[in-house]
Amino acid sequence: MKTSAEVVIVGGGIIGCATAYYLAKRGVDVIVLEGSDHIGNGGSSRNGGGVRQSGRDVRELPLVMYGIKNLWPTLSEELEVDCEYHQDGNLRLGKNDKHKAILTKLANNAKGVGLDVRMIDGDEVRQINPYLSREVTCASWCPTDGHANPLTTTLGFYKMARRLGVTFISGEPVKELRVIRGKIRKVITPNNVYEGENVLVAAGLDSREILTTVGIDIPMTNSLLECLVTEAQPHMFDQMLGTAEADFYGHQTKHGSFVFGGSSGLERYNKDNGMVSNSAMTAPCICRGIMKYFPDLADAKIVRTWAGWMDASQDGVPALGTVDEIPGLFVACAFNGHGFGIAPAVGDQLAELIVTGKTKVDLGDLHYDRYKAKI
Amino acid sequence: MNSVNDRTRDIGPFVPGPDDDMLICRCEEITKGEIRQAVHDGMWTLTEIRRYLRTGMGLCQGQTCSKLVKGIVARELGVSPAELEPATSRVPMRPIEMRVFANEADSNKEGE
Amino acid sequence: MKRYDLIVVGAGPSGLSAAIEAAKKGLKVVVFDENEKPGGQLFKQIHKFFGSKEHRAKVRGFVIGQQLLDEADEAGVKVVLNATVIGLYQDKEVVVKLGGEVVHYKGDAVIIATGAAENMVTFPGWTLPGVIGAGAAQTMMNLHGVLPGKRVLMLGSGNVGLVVSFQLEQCGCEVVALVDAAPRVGGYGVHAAKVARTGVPFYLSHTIVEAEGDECVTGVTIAEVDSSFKFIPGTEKHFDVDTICLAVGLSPMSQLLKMAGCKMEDNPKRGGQVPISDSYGQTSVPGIFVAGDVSGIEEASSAMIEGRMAGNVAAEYLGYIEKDALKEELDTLDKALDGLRQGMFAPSNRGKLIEKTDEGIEVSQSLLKNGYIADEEIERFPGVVRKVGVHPVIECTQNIPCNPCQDACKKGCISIGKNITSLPIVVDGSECINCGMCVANCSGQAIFLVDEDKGDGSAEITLPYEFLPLPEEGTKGFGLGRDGKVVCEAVVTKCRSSKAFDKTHLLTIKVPKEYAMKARFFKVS
Amino acid sequence: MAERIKEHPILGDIKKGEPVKFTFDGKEVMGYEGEPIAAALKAAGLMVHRYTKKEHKPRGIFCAIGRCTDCVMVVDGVPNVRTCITPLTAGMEVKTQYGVSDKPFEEQ
Repeated sequence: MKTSAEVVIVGGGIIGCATAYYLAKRGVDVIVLEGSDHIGNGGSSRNGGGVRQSGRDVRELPLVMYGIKNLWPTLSEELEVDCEYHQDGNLRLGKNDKHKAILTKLANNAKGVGLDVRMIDGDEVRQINPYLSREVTCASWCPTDGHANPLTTTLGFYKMARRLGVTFISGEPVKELRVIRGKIRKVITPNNVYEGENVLVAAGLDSREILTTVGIDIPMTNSLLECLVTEAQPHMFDQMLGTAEADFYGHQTKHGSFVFGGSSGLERYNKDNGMVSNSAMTAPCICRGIMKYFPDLADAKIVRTWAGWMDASQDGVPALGTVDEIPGLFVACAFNGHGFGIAPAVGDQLAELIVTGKTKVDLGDLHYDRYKAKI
Repeated sequence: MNSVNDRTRDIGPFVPGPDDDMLICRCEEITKGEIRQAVHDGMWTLTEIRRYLRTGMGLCQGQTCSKLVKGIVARELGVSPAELEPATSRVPMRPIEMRVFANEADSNKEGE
Repeated sequence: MKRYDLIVVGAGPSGLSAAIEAAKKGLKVVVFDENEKPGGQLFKQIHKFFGSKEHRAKVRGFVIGQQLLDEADEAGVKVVLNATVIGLYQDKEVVVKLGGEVVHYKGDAVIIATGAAENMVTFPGWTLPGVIGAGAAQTMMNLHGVLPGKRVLMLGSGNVGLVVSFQLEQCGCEVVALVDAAPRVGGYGVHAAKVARTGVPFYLSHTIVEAEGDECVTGVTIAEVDSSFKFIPGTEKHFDVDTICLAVGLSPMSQLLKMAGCKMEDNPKRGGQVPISDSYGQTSVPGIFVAGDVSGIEEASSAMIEGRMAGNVAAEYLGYIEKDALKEELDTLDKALDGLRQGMFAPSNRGKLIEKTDEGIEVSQSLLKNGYIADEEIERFPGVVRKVGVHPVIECTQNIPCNPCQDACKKGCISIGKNITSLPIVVDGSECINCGMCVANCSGQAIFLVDEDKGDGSAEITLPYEFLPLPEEGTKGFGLGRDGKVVCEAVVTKCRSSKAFDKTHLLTIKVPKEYAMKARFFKVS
Repeated sequence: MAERIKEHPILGDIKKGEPVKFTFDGKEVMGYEGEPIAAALKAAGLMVHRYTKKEHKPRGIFCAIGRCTDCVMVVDGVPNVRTCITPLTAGMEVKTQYGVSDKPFEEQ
């Protein structure tokens, strides 16, 4: 089995797979180590599929805008898999003045960095999506947002990376990194020791424990996010949806089913029993949330629910890029539950960074060392 | 289960079979050929197959086809079906209307 | 949150048995079942069960179902129907869909007794309307009173395939063929024999090439397979049918256990994915137990005992009985379960080719290949003897756990002995009074009363008959051999029905005396 | 094609609810109240419940106990209703399901 490469990537989620793919495209030799048995088994397969710019922090906006402009439109062709990418806009819904204030602030911030997003009233909302209830009184509307299928996209990156010669090894949980002669070098699992000239840690929440072994700490905590999916329904709409208070978010898939995520308010305090499992009170809560916005969906049947641990950082944006103090080490974690839409751009730019030392999009605001005490 | 799985292991080329158009997943209408091809695309676990193709993600949630899919994937990989872990079972066990799921009974009342 | 000492999921034979046992020990018990009617598969089982008295032998499945329900009621068990358990969450939280709402319950102990699901097999056309599971056929005919089809091909010669074939014929369907890819009949020989003698042809080492039809099934082609299950060209056979019934085994329905975080294993001997559990049903999660088919595919009789075991273990777990009392209960139940797990069909013998009975008699090869015992084989079995006057002929040729026949005869003509799986013998010097109790009580319908020579060149044969209409005295017809083919002319001389016979009617036919040991069924001309 | 069992040798008379009328694709059909919709359709000789979304292939009863979901139809306007476990009531509008709609594919 191959144990050394130019780049060893820790984490076989969409970030790891996309970076591996874009590296392999640039002719780089890569090993990807996935801790679980399955590729894309964390947040990559447990999210609502948003490919969104609006609602994001301005520090990560340039990166996601880059991806939506340059990568998403041709991704299905490139990966030879149907990513089910739809660019039909994002409605972030509000029901009252408080919501309007939240949405307006987000929209103004985004406009400041050149995103086409504006506030619209309830009637205009229902012109765009006639199924929404009268309770909706305002929304932010970003026509260039959309959604895609996280499962096929993640596995598509994996498939193509593998086809280009990337070595993927699953069931290999990384326990330790080692600096050798002042440079990152060894990646240690219970079964093997791998070596790379460069190492990228993109292991979601587990990144913290792994990076700790070389003295790097990225403050993250976990939070249980849950989703549900309905049976296939006749086609209703193509927009991505969210709400000011994050009661729920989601979209109708190409298959016809609706995928909705949401929360109970207790997600930061939930536990698991050794496997990620849903809390009994969340799905009913999400259903109640959705039905207020979409009364017509009350008869739709839920066929599945799932949960996933989110890697939440203190400021809600990822830690991304070079770890200056350890030559050869790179990080990409703390995506805070919205890592899917940004993933192609992250993969592409990280690949560029690893190969050339530079990026097209400035990653300075996402530097791993930015966390400071409040006073 | 968690066993080291080197995805570069040679499982041989995809060889078209005479029954590749046999429907396996009745709900999502996925054929044997699609499942076999997915294995050659690198989908080596039942969870990956399911996420890639939607087998077992339809209305019945895999209650009809999961054993069939398992057999096909195992054969393609040259392993025993018992070595493949089934995809996770998820709530709800049966399709349930959103309005019913949303309607939680008062947990203190005498519920039947 | 609403809390019970014990929540049982599934009101089938194991779930109800567990609930009864636990409630008798003082636990507050609720049973949830998603179906409209309780009893699991019992209410679809209309044949008499095997085993001995303690296993409720010779009682029909649906009657056992009713008995369990009555016992559950008496013990104070709350059985909630139309109650779909949609999830088993952490902390033994059971979420149930009840009508238009979901209710959350906590159980200090939870017993999962969700039974099994049918396996499927693919062939071109397997998704056509008219291709159904054997369970679906049972549900349609025995619960809803609707014929599953008119002309049916059955795939699968295990007990389910055999029993359902017989049930299909009982409600008036024609079973045109019983097909199995295996080279030998998988189920009990007595079940096969009672189907074969009605004229159903068996095609072992055959399987379905294709189901035909555009909108629904109109026909089927089968062909012989070689030892690696490949079709042998030129062996195709076509049947016009409207229904194809699949009875190709069961798998444990263990999803709830996996969901609850119980450690699982794939165990082919138990039929698939099962929770890792000790022999009394304790899983890897303390307080979560399993019983019945969900922990490994067996018969309803053993499911009932497993249920009682789990119920007792749960009672001890929650302190309602002491360890000593538990041990006593389990010792008794262990013995009862051991009794059922003996003989040729014991779980430990699964997949083994058994050539001789425990008594050292060669097993009938014709029974395994054709579904019936050949005329030249039958007389080597100890229940088949020639005598003057009326006497029982017991065509029970495999070691199966069943002994009601020996209790049925008040004159002591039949003996099985201590070992429940031994072949029954006709006791030397005993005197048959032609009461017919043995014929009616044999769950395998394998006992006949024969008077080999009536003195006028004829013989009289009394056989079990569970079909309608009942032929009246004087009805003329044909005697059919064990292979279901016409062997002679026959006339009905008597038709006895009695409450004690429990709907097995005793048809006496008169045939030429050379057919006394050959004719085993009657067909109206 | 199929029909009802008039008298069963072991079960005798199978208890049924009141006879009721319902419609199948607009045509009047008789059934018994409380029996599964699928049983009433089967007794009336109606085999095809739906046509699948991708391949437009016919499907009908398969498991009859609510697991396989092959027998789903549009009942009173709601798609994906498992007819094998949904009790029949008088006046129900039962329609063939095409994909997830009651409109034939050429009208979708």
